[in-house]
Amino acid sequence: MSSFFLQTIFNGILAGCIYALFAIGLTLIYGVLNFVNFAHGELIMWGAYFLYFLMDRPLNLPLSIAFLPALCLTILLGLGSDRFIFKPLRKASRLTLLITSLGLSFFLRNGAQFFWGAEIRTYGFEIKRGMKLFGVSITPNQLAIIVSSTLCMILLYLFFYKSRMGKSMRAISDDLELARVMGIPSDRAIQFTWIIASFLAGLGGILLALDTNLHPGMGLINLVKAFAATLLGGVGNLWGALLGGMIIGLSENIAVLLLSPGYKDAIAFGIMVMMLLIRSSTIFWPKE
Amino acid sequence: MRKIIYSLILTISCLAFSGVYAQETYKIGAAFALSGSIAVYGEGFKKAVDLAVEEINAAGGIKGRKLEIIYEDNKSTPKDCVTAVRKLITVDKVPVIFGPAASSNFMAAAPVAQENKVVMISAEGAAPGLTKAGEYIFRVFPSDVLQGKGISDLCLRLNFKEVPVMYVNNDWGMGLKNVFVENFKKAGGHIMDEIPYDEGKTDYRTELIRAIKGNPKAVVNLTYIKEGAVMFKQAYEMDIKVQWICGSAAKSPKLIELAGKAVEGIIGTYPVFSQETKEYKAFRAAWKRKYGDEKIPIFAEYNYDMVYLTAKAIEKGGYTSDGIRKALIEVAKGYRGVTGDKTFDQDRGVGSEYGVWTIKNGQIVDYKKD
Amino acid sequence: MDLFLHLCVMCLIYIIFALSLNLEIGYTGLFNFGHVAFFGIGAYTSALLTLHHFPFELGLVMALTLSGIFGFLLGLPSLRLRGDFFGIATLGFGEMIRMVFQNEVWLTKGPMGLPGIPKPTLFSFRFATLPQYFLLTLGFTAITFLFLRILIRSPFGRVLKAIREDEIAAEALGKNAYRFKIKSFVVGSIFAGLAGALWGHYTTFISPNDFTLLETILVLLIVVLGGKGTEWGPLLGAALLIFFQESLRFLRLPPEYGRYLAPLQQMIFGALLIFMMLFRPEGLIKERGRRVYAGTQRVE
Amino acid sequence: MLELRGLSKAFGGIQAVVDFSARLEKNRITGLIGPNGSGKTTLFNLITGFIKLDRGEVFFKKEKIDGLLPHEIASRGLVRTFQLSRVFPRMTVLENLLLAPQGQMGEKLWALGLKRERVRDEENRNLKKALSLIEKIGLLPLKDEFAENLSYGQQKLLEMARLFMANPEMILLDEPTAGINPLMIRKIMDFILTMREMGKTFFIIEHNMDVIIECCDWVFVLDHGEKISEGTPEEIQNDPRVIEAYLGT
Repeated sequence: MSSFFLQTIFNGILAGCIYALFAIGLTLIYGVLNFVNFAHGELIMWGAYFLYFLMDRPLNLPLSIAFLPALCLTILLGLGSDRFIFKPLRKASRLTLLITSLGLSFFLRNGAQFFWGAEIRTYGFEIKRGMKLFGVSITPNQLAIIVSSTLCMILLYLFFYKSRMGKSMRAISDDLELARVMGIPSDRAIQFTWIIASFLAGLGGILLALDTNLHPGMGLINLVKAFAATLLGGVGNLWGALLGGMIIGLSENIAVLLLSPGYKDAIAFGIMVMMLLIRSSTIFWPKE
Repeated sequence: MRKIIYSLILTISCLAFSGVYAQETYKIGAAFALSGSIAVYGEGFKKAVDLAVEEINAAGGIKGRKLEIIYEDNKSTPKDCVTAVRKLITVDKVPVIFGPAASSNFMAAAPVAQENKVVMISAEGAAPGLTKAGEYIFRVFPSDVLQGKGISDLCLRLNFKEVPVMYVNNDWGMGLKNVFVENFKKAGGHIMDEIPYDEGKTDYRTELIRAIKGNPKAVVNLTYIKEGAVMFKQAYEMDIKVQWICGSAAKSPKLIELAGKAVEGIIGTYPVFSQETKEYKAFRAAWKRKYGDEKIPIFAEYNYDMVYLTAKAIEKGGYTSDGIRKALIEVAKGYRGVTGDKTFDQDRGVGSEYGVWTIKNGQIVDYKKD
Repeated sequence: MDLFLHLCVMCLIYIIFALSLNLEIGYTGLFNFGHVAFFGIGAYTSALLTLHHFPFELGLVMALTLSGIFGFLLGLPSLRLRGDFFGIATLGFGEMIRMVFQNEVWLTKGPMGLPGIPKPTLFSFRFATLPQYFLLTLGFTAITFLFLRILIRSPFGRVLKAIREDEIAAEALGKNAYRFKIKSFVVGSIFAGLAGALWGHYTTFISPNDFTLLETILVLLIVVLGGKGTEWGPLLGAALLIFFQESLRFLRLPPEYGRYLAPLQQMIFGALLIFMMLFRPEGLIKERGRRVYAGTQRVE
Repeated sequence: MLELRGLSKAFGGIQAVVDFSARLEKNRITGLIGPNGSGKTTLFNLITGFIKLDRGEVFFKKEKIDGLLPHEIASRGLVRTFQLSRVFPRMTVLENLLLAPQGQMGEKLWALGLKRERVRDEENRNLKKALSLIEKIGLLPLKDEFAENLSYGQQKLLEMARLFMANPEMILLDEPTAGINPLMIRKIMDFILTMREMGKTFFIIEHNMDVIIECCDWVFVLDHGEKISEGTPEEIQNDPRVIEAYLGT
């Protein structure tokens, strides 16, 4: 029983690592550009599919070579969506942006379905038994997830606390009041934000797909979790997003053991709605 | 953006005009899942139907007229099934329709066919109450009432008296689960846990952990191909060693393609028909001739039989829905198709034996107790 | 002809659905992304009651009542949220309701869906055939349209518009924005429930799959495309989209391309949404100030 | 009319308003001046319930109104405007005015069905009043235009007309003459004075000393959230503390 429990916790942490990568990107966009990007989930999914595209026929590239180009393509997608869609709407209301990003999300999701179909795909690596560690089985892919997401966190820390660009981005993101005073951030800061957010989304998507599978619907469902994590950690707060991701990952995995598994996804939704309602007193009336 | 949309629209219209118009044919409607969540299956069904049609037409058609299938995409949703069937009935004016695959989709569309007095046939719907809508609704696939009992019998035969059951949380999974649980309990078995899971997810690890919580020797997993592939792979990675028992929906080469050695040794039931009959051998040979391989997709045989039965019914009863309805029952009596005896019972369904399949060395083979 | 009537019925149901959303989005400025939940509640309530041999009249009334009650209960906490967070909360709510339909098997039969929903009988007249059902939905659409029109043109509707334009200024003029928003949300939910009930009795089969995010996007697109905050916009939007969607069937594509068609169509929907936001956010019909007021001519 | 007792508010350690007490008499125009960032608008927000008080009490017509919601305060007859014009941009000029009357029967859902006659009569009455008002401010040709199509000055004027329509007992004006041309300022001042004739009470934040001198009976001076002086406009003009506050330390 205890090893089941340990395994569950491990699965939770694993999921949490990935949710955190998504949530940080999401919250960064929110912090700097001040809107909720529904299409963020699709960056996750396209990141994974870009890698699939490069590794599949006819290119047949090995993972080590295809990995970076796939990330670059994801970043291009993120930058492209900003340049052609969100930039012209820079001064539009948040709701306009919300609907636009919902439309973009829908477009991209079905785009993937158009090219690759609705079925589940894998990168086609041979399946390996996980190694046992204290009764918990860990596959090499899962190890890669933990290592690379930790690495990402360290890099992010260095960027946000040591570089000037990072510091100013953090300032804008953390403090919405300041952001309002400073007006619209510079194009360079916005581009950087998109680069980082798409990078994290693409990386998370690839890691997730390595561990599990690819599916055009993988973006949306993970977006919900990222939302929940973001709200849990406080909108615009980077480290809150990390913590929130972990909590979501753990709680939904533990909940499956206790509740009806049919409601697994409902947990993230539930946390999301609950957080919104609890925080409503602070979210309300911030204008003026 | 605008350019992209225009060019896409242009592409569609070009495709549209390339569609061939044949004349003086017997048209049959087919509301198949060409897109959406179960499109994976739809493609295979279509291949089988096309094969049968080609054969019939090559042999001179029906009374000199060729058979033509009008495919309508049902997008795997109940809403679009209704629209697709309505379109087939009112625009193409077909007297007979090959219905949607998933039981819930079929059941959404069946009342429309019944109401308009158009025959609708299912070649893969397994839900027990599928043909309830009325006398125009037929099935050439055995009901899950039989398969649920088959799985229960299999468990007991292998001496698994306590099992948890996992199932896809949709109409098919749940329907089968209910019949299985009912039979299993009646026979003295104990259900340790019931674990529904959503379709189309990528991570089922926690569900798996919950399934093996009580250290069962075997787990009944009523799964599709996609979900099964993901699950068995993850079970393998987590080193879960139980005997997996599945239904017929997972029995496909595609499962092995997706999950590789993780599915070695799983077993499952399926409606069995002898592969030694001359009908089956002829079918397999014809398949190989047309498609160049022997990877016969799941339920292809039933679709194949469905076309032949319908053709015979048109020949005998004429090209009207009432003619077909009455003739179907007559021509099917004692008819031996690829999938065996197709005589309809009073619910316009067919019976079947159940066999056990397993995967050995990457091949689907009949299970033999060793 | 039957297909045309069928499409008309679908179109009319979507018009009711879109009109109710337009009250929220177009007139009150509430970006409800979970509107499909109330559509579902209406459909399930009426279907379950009539399946248990209650009369259709009761089923319909209960469908509207329950949609309204759920609208009230959801609105109570979430309408305190700022616009975009309200959108996300409703999105979450919409999905959660669908999961309830999917998992509460004792009530909804879960994924099996509810087959055999009886055709409605209203005051002992049975709307069984397609033309009859068409007339029934036409009647309900007309009632919805006129009711919402009276509402929107009334002083009540005026306050809703003021809240959409500037909530704080409306408060400063003594309008209880929160309460007006709840009222608008409840009325919107009730009419979404009506659309759902009509939908369920029309197809005679409902399952959780009918109430996904896709429906929300479709109805959102109808409102945005047609012109939010206009009386005729949702009608135009629904007619355009439903007939566009179904006209693709007549392209006679070779079935091999079927796989591409559904995603393509939905890509077009997504692109259309972006396109509208970028180039014509007000929709095809532009909102205009109404010139004639009750009694304007008489005042002199 | 309005009594403030020890209003205080701090934002994250910065005292925006410190222990502000005052009595505003009926039918008088009271001014509120002070350098930028001295807490004038915050004070207005505190009185009208848009920001919660840390400490203090507000009495309006001897009734305690602190802790009430903005719309509750407004419907008791204490209405405010905002620094930037806040007309409803995508509503017509006429609609903007028709919105203002308090306690309209037609805003109640049930009344729309049950009291149709009364709703219609009330609407006609309001309409008549609104049209004559629009004529008075010279916007009649624009009555069916969206308010967003008006010039800024016209919007301000519309806002004043809206206040007139709302007919509250007391009005808080936040810089009514900021950013508009002298001709408009004149019109707005006339508006204020006419309404005072009708028995209204005013509390005005204003930078334009000419307006203060001409209109106000009494003036409070705020600096760093504290009341540093009060008196008639003439007294204030010559108060060294005020001059110091304006010229900086």
